[in-house]
Amino acid sequence: MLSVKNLEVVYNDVILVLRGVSLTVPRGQIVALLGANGAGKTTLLRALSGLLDIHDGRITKGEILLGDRPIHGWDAPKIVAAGLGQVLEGRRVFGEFTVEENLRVGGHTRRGSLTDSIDEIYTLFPVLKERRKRTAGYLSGGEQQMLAMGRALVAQPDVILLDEPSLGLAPRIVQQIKDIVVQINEERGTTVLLVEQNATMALSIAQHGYVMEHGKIVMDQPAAALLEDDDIRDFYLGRGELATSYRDIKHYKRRKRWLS
Amino acid sequence: ALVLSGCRSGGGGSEDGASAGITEEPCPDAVNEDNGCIYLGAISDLTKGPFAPLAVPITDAQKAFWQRVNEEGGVGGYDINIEDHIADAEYNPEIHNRRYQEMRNDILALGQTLGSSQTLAILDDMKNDDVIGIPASWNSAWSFEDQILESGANYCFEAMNGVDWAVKARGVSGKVMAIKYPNDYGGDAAAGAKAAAEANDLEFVEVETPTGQDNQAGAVAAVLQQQPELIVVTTGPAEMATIVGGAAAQGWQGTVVGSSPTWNPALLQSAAAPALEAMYFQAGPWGPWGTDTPGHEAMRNALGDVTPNDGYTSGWAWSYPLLAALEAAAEMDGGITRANLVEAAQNLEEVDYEGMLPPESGNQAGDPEEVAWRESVISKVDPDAPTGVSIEQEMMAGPTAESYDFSEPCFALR
Amino acid sequence: MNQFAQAILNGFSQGAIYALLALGYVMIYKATHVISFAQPALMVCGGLFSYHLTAQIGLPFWPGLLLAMILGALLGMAVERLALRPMVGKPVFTLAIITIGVDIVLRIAANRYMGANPRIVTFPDGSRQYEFLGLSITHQRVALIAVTAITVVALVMFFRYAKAGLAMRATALNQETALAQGIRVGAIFALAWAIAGGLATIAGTFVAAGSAGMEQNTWIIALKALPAIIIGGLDSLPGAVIGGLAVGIVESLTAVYQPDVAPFLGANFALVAPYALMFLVLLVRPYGLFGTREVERV
Amino acid sequence: MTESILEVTDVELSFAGVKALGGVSFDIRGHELFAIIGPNGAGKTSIFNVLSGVYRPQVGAVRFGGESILGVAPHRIAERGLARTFQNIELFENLDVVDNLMLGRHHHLGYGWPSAVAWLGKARRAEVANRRRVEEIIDFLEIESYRHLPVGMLPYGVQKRIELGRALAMEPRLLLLDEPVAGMNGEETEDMARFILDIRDELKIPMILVEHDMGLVMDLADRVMAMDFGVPITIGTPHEVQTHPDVVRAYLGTVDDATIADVIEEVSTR
Amino acid sequence: MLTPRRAPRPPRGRPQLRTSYAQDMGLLNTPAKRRSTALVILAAFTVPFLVTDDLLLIFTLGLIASVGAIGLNLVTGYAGQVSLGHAFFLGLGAYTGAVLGGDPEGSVTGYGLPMWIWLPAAGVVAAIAGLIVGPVAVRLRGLYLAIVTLGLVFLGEHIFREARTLTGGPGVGRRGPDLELFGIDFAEAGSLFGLGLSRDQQQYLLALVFLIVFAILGRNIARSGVGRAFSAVRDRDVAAAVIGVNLTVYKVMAFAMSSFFAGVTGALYYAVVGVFEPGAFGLLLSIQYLAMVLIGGVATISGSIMGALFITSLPRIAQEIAHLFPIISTSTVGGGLINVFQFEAILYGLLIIGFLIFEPRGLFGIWMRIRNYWKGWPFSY
Ligand SMILES: Nc1ncnc2c1ncn2[C@@H]1O[C@H](COP(=O)(O)OP(=O)(O)OP(=O)(O)O)[C@@H](O)[C@H]1O
Ligand SMILES: Nc1ncnc2c1ncn2[C@@H]1O[C@H](COP(=O)(O)OP(=O)(O)OP(=O)(O)O)[C@@H](O)[C@H]1O
Ligand SMILES: [Mg+2]
Ligand SMILES: [Mg+2]
Repeated sequence: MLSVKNLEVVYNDVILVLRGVSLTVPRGQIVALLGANGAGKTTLLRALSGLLDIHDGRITKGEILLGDRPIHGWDAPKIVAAGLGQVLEGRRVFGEFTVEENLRVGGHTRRGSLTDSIDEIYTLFPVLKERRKRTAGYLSGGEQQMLAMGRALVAQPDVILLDEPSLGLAPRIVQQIKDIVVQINEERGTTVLLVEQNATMALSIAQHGYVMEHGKIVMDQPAAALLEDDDIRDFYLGRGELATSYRDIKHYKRRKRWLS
Repeated sequence: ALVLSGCRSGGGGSEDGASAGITEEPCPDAVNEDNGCIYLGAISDLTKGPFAPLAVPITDAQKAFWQRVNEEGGVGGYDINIEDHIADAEYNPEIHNRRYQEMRNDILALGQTLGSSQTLAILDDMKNDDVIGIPASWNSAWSFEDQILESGANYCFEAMNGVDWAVKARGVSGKVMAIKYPNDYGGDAAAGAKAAAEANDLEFVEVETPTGQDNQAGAVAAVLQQQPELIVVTTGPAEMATIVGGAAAQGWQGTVVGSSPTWNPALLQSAAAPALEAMYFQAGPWGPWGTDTPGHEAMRNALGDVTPNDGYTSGWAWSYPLLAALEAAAEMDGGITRANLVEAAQNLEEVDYEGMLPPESGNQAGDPEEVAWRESVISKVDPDAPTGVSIEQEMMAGPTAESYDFSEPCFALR
Repeated sequence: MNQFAQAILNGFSQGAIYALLALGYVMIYKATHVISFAQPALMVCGGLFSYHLTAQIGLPFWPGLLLAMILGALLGMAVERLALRPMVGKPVFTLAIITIGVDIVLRIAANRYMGANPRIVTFPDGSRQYEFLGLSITHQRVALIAVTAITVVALVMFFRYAKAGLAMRATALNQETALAQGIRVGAIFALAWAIAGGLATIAGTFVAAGSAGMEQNTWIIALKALPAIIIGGLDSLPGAVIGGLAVGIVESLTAVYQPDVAPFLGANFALVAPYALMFLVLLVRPYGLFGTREVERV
Repeated sequence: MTESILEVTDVELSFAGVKALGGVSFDIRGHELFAIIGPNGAGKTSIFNVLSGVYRPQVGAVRFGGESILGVAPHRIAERGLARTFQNIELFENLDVVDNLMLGRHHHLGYGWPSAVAWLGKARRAEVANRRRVEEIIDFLEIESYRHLPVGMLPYGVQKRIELGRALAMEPRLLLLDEPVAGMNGEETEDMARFILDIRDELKIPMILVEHDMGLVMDLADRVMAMDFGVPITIGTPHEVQTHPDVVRAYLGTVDDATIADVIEEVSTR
Repeated sequence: MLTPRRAPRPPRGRPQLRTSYAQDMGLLNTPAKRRSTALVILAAFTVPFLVTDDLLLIFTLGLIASVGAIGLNLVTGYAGQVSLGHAFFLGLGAYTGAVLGGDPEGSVTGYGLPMWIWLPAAGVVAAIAGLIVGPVAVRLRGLYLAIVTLGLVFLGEHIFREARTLTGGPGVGRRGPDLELFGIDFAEAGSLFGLGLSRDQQQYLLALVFLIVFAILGRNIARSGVGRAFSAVRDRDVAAAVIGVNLTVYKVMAFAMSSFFAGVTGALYYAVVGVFEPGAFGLLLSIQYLAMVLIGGVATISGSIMGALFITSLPRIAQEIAHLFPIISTSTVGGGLINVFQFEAILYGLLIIGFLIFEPRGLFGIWMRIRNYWKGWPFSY
């Protein structure tokens, strides 16, 4: 459905951030993308959704296929219209809009009435319904994150890119987000590319997982296999059985790197 | 080019005042290949400033004037070039100064320096450099500046003549109102109007109005409130039309006397046209474009196929005294030099204006009280005339102007 | 009393021109958060389009105005495409300075066209007077007020019922997020500039139909809309209208009464009265009467 | 135990009719690490905003170091020794790391604009002395290599660390941390946990921690306050709070939830 | 508090490494910066002996304007308070200077005081006005502030127009103060250190020294706690307050400092120009200074200087370029599609547009690129 081949991305003409990334998100699947801060996950998503321009970034090599259409070089609105939606990193709600206006903007590419899809979002996140007339910028951090997620769902995209959707959410809501992702994937057949620091959550619903380091894919395995991987446990899942309390971690650890 | 033209050592070598601005080489594109060349400067307002609409025709007329002089053989073995040193100062004293600095070593005299504070900004340098200049205004203060070679009656006398004429010809016997820009032009004319009103025993009020047709509500209200019988306006055309049109629309009737800068023939297309045709007159230093004198005729021929505008007339007429001074200097010991030109200019007793003005109006040699020219013409709106106005009253000086004690400018510039 | 009412009426009709101009500024601000200093040039060019189409080509006034509006809109779009589009995402003040460059270029070109003579658009039967309750107003002013009212209603409807309204505001708030929602930011910018160009054309046409026409210095009128949009609130359409009318009325009242009532303020205080009003409004409401308050929380 | 550094009594806060806090009371004892948990929108950040003077509560009292800070301007509260980090990173993106931390020392600089303009002895000495303190913090947080980079360009995890550093540079008497490990992976979370522990144990600075990472909270906190709809549900030890049925229902989720079960298991085995 | 560490000692032969914090915070903290600054200053001192007086006048004015641009950069670039009111403060300084230092005999008020009084006084008067305006800035943001400060310009123009005994009024104007310091009359040709100098050479040198002094002051403000606090207020004001920066104090301080710079600039600039009138202090002047800051580079001192020099010489640059197009330059006023002056004016606009489009980071950005390129020289890679 969505495939990336040997992608290279450069910021400001000098900073090479993606160094030949290839990955595939098969139709109707959930694929998780893991990686430390600064690995280039967000950059990859920007490349997919055509938002590099605005950050002075450029694709210098490689290609991106949506279905069989090459979409690198398209501008963002065209990509969105082609059915690819995105939840941007870091709760980018329109602060001066009300909650409801935010949701309506989310449905910009949809024809016809949005009432039904917006009601659907309200059922998923009842808090948003309570706050529908409130100014989005004054919502709490978590509420804004829910709004960002809801806004992306209004458009009912075929493929959705989620950049850390669980950031700053209460455990119960994280659980709920997880359920929602599974639900849209199963009911609508939406294809999902999920970037998460909460690797436990991501891998528990994904079929496949990629790990990124320094702008390269360093691991590419079925999610179940990744969950078993010791390195992954160490670095992404936090203290596995081996680890004890944070209080005991007093030694200086050197970060292990796969490649580079 | 910036670096090259600005190189200190390479700078032309003509830094001593005596020979600056005059060469034995022919002018570029010379009419008379055998003549040397005299370079004149013109610092004007050609693009962004408020006087650009007038300054462009003024400057064009001056180009045509000197071209004609060249075609008739030049002056004292020299052609005159003004083309190469025309500068746009945007009606800004600072830029005016900069532009003067750029040309001060390369010109003999200034064929035009537009604006009062602008000219003041360079006047000391002009004095030091022995450079004389033609002003592009009729300020009463110019009579008191040796460096400046003015023509025609100034705004102050013009306004006096306007009031005197209105009293006589239009039977004005009520209140006189001067509506003026808050600057030297407005101040000069208002002083004249006031003197004339007093001399005629009429009540006088003064209203200051800013530029911009959108800012005339106050002036209109003042007219309606005070109901003057005569208005002496010194604004631009847009403001004058807005005031007269606005006041007339609300029932005011009377006489309006303007001056050359208040008029533009296009106003006859405006909504204010009927009011203007009925009430507007204009005092001027000489007849408008269409007047029948040899000078006007020569100007029309020289300019050829342009849209008539009295900016041309002014630019043309203003240039005569400089020509006269050049001719006089050519006769002097040492021929044409800056110093001789200054001396010639200060001792001019007559200037041949080819009928646009009487020769004696060019007298510079003496006290302003004695020699300043006090006569104006009055024109009326005439849709058939090329610039929309034609002469109503030939050159004359009213009793006020005749007897005015001109021992200092009506409106001091410094 | 009559003088007072007449002053208000005069101010109101002059204010209609400011309101049209203010709407143009607000349109561009709504979509880009930029104050366009090119608005004066658009007004001048718009007025000249009308002049050329009516006086030179011979179209009647209304079709001429309509066609001129289209040209004005195209000019606005061209400016946006050539000078502003390459700057998407750059700081708004840089864009504002670019609009100043645009203004210089367009105005010089317009000056070249105008030359020394004011260009006057003839409004059919424009100086016919209507009298009521002892007040008088010209036919042309009535038409101006009517056109302004129709324009305002049309714009408000557009913003209420078209998606573009919300999309436009979204674009101004955050271009990246707007793009991610599938909003064609470029098209939104073009639309905003087109509307601004059209509005400026109406204003310019009525200015050019005034008693003094359009001349090289007339552009300054467009700056009067700046205090108007601050009074109304930078991003509010009703605000622009109310601000524009308020400026017109305050100006007119000051011009008539200040010389007698408060002569110590100096001659022509009316010139700065709009700004004085602006200061007063901002003391009470830092975002103007209807402006959107900037949201800020940590 | 001596007088507590912070006492919050019956604080109520509403915005145009919306109640964000509906009567919150708690205090900080000694140099404890006090955690606040609760669902999104419960009012945790609002408490921080009240404490740091950004919001002024309509009802209630807040005493910091024995003095009321209601109505006191934020910068004055900061001078009295209250420092915080923010939920959405609030660093000065265009400045480099050193300048960000130096800003944390703003009220320790002790010279005014005249010395700044002249840059004579006093300003120079103060800058050097404060720079020394900043370098200590840079060492402590292991961010040496970023010293002269504009913080806007740095990875998220590093920015969070710098924000902590800026708060530390203020030499606070009380430190408020709003979701310090959100968006971090396991390893980065560990690093942060270590810093937090060091701050408490070595620097002895009391802290209030807001965090949704239950593992971290339960592990580090001395006491926990759980809240919902702007009111505290319970205050107690991590274990007490975690097993409180209301907390589980409102916040953690149903008990059959795998992760939560994990957490509970993990904590109870300890 | 934290375990103290000693500053690391640098290995020998590595000049890039600083051995003390004082060095790291120095005015010119790398040898490359020291070297290039010394070169630039040296070059600046030789300029008057190389170029003609008319160009020199442009540079002189550019150097003086730089100080005003630095001032605007303090409030707008560093502290983020966009001010379109700079023209007002420049005007205030110009008239304070002219009134205090002006000719007591003239038709407008003048007290004939010496330069060492009128120049600082011009700054102080403008700064006091800044102190009064500052508190308004505390309430307003972004474009609202910009337009309100623009209102200040209109108000200022009105006052300058009306105060005719001080300003001469529109269209007439008045003369600036006499330029005489330490017995040197900068308004006349004279000799300095035994060198015969023309008036323009002397004024250039005066302006250069003036700029160097104020550039150092500006730099000091920028690198001290005050400058950091300005940036904090600009980037995130709530966060700034929460870490202990008093927003009101610093916003007001930014306005006052910026106005001081504007005040001295106004006084000196118009003393060199000679005659000036109220119309000079309009919107256009404010915009020009804003353009200097933006084109030079926001929040850099050297950028302000480059921007000011660029904008003051831009008309001349446009003029020179225009003359490269022979078809247009043959017709000066009438005739043709467009005359050379209109072409110049259009070029002026186009240069501003083009410049910002191609290098939005301004001249400073270009300078950084060049410097980065040469940094590695001869091993450029
Ligand atoms: N606009 C930009 N200009 C220059 N460099 C950038 C830009 N955006 C990101 N980078 C750099 O690119 C690298 C990858 O950044 P990216 O945001 O893609 O990482 P990430 O994997 O999403 O990290 P995180 O988990 O923190 O979100 C980082 O080193 C970052 O500093
Ligand atoms: N300035 C404000 N104006 C209006 N409402 C506000 C404001 N600040 C907070 N609120 C409201 O108060 C409530 C509590 O918000 P707060 O940010 O304190 O939640 P929180 O507990 O920190 O949540 P989260 O875990 O999601 O960050 C929310 O419903 C929010 O919308
Ligand atoms: Mg990311
Ligand atoms: Mg929160």
